[in-house]
Amino acid sequence: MSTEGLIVFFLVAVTLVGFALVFSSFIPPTSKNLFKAETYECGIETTGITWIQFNVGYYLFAILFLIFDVETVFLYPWATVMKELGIVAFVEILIFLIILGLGLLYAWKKQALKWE
Amino acid sequence: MTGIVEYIKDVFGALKSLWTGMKVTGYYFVHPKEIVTEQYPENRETLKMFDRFKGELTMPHNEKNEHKCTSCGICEMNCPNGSIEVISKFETIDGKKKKMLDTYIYHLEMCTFCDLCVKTCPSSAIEFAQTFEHAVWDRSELTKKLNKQDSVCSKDIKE
Amino acid sequence: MIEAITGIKDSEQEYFINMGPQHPSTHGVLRLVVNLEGEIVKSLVPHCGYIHRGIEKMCEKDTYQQVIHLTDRLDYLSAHINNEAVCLLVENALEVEVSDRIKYIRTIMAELNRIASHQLWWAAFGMDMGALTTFFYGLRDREYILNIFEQTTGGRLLQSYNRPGGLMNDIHPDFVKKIKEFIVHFRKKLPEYDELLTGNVIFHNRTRNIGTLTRENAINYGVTGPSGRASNFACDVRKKYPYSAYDKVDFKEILFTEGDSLARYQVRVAEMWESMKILEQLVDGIPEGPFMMKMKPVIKLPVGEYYQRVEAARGEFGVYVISTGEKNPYRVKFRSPGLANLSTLNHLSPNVKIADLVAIMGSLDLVIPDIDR
Amino acid sequence: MTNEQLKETIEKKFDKATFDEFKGMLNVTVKPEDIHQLLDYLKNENGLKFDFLFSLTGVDWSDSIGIIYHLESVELKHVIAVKCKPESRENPIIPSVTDLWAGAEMHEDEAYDLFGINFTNHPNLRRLMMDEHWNGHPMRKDYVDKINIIDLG
Amino acid sequence: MNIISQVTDSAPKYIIYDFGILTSRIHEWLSSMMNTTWTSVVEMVLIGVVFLSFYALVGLILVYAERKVCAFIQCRLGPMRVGPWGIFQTIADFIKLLMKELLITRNADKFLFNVAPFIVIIASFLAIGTIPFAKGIQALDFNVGVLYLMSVSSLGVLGILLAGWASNNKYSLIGAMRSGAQIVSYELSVGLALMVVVIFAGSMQFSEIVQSQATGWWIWKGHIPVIIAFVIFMIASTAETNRGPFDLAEAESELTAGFHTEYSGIKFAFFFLAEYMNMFIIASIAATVFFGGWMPLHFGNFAAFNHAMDYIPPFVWFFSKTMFVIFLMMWFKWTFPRLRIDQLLTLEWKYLLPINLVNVVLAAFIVLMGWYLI
Repeated sequence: MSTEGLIVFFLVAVTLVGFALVFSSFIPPTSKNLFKAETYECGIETTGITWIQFNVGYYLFAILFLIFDVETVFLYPWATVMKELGIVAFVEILIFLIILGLGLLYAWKKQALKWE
Repeated sequence: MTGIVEYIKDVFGALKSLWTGMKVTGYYFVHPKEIVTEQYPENRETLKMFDRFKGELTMPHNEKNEHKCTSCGICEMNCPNGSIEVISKFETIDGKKKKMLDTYIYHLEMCTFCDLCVKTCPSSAIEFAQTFEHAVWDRSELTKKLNKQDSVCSKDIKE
Repeated sequence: MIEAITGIKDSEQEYFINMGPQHPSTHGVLRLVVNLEGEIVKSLVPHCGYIHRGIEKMCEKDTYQQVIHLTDRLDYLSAHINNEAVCLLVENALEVEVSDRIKYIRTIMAELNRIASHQLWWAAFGMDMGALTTFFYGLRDREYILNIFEQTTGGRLLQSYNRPGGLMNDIHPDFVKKIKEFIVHFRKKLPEYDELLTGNVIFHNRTRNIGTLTRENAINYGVTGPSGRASNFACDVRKKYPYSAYDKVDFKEILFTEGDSLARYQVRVAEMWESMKILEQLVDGIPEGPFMMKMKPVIKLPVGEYYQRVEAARGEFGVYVISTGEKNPYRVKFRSPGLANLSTLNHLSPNVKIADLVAIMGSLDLVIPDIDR
Repeated sequence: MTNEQLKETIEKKFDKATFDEFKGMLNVTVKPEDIHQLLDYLKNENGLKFDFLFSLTGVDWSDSIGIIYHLESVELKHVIAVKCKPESRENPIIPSVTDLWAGAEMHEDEAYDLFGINFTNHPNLRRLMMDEHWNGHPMRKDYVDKINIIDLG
Repeated sequence: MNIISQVTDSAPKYIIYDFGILTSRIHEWLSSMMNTTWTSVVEMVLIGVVFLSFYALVGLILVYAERKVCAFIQCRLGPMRVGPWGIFQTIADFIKLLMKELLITRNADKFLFNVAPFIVIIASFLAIGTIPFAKGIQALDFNVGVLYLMSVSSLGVLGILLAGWASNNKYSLIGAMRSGAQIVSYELSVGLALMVVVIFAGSMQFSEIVQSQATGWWIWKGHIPVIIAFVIFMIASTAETNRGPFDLAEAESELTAGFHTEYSGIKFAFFFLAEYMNMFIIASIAATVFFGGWMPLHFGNFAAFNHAMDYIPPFVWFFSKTMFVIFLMMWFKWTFPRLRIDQLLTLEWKYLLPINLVNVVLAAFIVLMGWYLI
């Protein structure tokens, strides 16, 4: 049931949006105006181009995120079976988390967790 | 170690300050009596403006269709925006030529409600009414003639 | 890739963004051309004049009574205080001594106006920071003051209540009662302002050490009012050159040393308390007397130059008049606190984030008609 | 310092300046070539310390167009007005005081915009209120604009 | 009813209403009428229609609820005109938005600009399928339910990113970048906070997590670590849904409207709808995981009380818990100022993440020692 269900949900969502968009692009009244298609920037024409490279300041966070997100995925199977495995699982994961925590602490101390 | 203590203090202090704010908004959520909304078009009957509220300029007439304006033009002179135009005519009454008001034009769209006209009028012929619903479809509707048709000036009318 | 399309080197690309004239946080039609690097502001150029009405030029054609209604429209949130400045100037020039009743009522009105202005500022500042609820709380309490204004003067925002030589009307019989009611109400509500914003950890972090203005710079840029006093610049005209009834009341000049956005915020909140103290001292003892002194219908100032300073809600408001003895002033200059406060934005903005820029602008409390005139 | 003392102090250094007093305010009038020096002196001299420029006003005196600086000393609490009247009415040139008071920048922009006073050494002289391509300087007494201004007089 | 009487003898005592029986009845009835393929087709269409109408209904109700809640918090009445107490206001708004012209700015990336609303809606729609509304009413019951939900719900931010980028508007772009930073951070905290309950429940399947709370909700049974996890989950999930005080991607006082500045009409409505649906999903997950989902409230040995509670239908339990959490989120939004982008990251990386890691260890330790209530 689950996989087919996924497809059903996907299709229903697409139909919903698609139908509304089609409806909305035919039914409502439209008017042609050159300035309507202007980019909104507080009523002033934009200067320069929008899509330029600029420093968003969270590159390091993105890398850290990768590390910790993978770690979370690792932790989930452990979390599921934690109850059954008992002390062994606990000690093992403690070591794992301490290493990760040290990593975070290192990043913290190295000012990687600072927006620049 | 002190670092960790500080850290924990930070967290709890922050949570406490957030809770203080939430108490205020929570209080208002459960006290609907504090609601101050006035439902405007529905409360038209009960809505009363203060006596001195400056809504628009009017020229009171009595039942004999008389007003007090002598067409002296002081209000026009005092108006900073030129929103008053007094057009006068000359009539001969008892052999004497007398200045009479022909049309008193008031531009509501230009008025800034500074009250100078009313305060300087020597015969108290004009005053502010408490109306406030001035929205119209066309700007020209805001130019008003204040004296009524065939009204005459009488200095002794009582309000 | 962009280099290939535009021919501009990556390192030379500048990211300019227009904040305003149609922007929610400029509170009007100020336009800031901000040069950004990611989220961080590199430099900023303010462009004014979108609501320039040439009020100074208009004043040259008006009589002194007619000038009053134009001053309302400068800093519309301290309309009453602006009116008072022109009236004081004319009275000082003609050497007319107004009655104590006029002085008392003017002072009460000015302080009410200051509270109303600060309430609106608080409301809007909270909204700038993203706390939308503050806006309604601030306006709710401001309504009390506007009702007092409306009852006595007939206007809510723009009162034109002061006249050279006195006041337009006598106070309404309910005036004193209503002010007392307001004080009781607002003494209960003002602590809520603190609970909602002042103590809040998010608000605190958003404003502390943001846009720090030193005392030297505050003086150098001519920043006055609460923004100046947050930088420990004792610029309160009410204390320096007491006018109206300010010499008869006891109040503190709020001074902070930090000079950041938080200090500017705290000065204003503290000033609301002080203004309430002034109101309490004055409201019971309004003396009897005429509400309008005898003045000639056409006022002509003696030849000369006059300068009158008052403390408006945003800082020092000055009127400079050159008279040639005519019924119209030859030249009128309004020293608006807003323009001086705005000029610091250039100085405060580099290396802050966009969100901080909004916080700084909010804490400087700019009113655009005041800047543009 | 009283106005008398102020007058004496300034007179010692700037003998070309003219003085008059009205309603308790001392007015000093100087030529544009002295103005920057005088203001520098007023701001930085120990006994004067006029560090707060609270108003910078452009004025059209019909024979000339100039600037009035209103200064106050925060510490010593005295005020003074300094006037500067350039000779040329058409193209008045006055040195900028932005190096002394950073806050003067926008006020000078405004004076340039509305009166057409050119400030030398100004970092970014531009029209503050009017459109960038505006013709003329509206606050001048001889400025006529038939299109945009409703004439009330 | 037949359903109830059947359940009482076979299933454990506390479950009175089992909708699994209802669904299996429908299944039997359908398969008696047609062959297997058609049965499943009809079932899927049924599921689609039911969830679609549910989705729309919840959206309408939540928008109305938000407007009323914020109005009451702000000493206002809120919408009062359309219908009694303005209950049809959102329907009127929806019709208005549907009848609005769709604008596309001249320089926009037209394909991505149109794709963005699809993505946000798909993400929220996929997530809604996993929510257990009552026993037997759950469209997608994966054994890795928690993981699935996290992965799907983080798709939505992709839509926001695309919307901001494709608009070719500087404000939108900054908004999109901010939302990128946000998703990068808060994904972790949501995952780790849910992990605490997974440790206690020993399963990632939502139906089993609910079953494990038959004797008591995890927020009581798991005490300290679960309470900490709940607080963190509330903070992080509010951030995930881009709601105030974390609405940096919109930030109307800074970026005018952020990522949806250029969207009009129904496309804007979809972003709006998705925001509310995400709020509903997050709230129902919180209700399911921390407050026992559709499980009624039980107190230790008060048999009579517990039995009375059992008679309240699971729908009521589920929706009242969800509404409570939604109210909490609204309460946050209308009280706090917005955070700044660097504070947002500081909060996550210097506060939530370390606390969360410690909390996971604490939870594991408590499970190990058996110090939780069973």
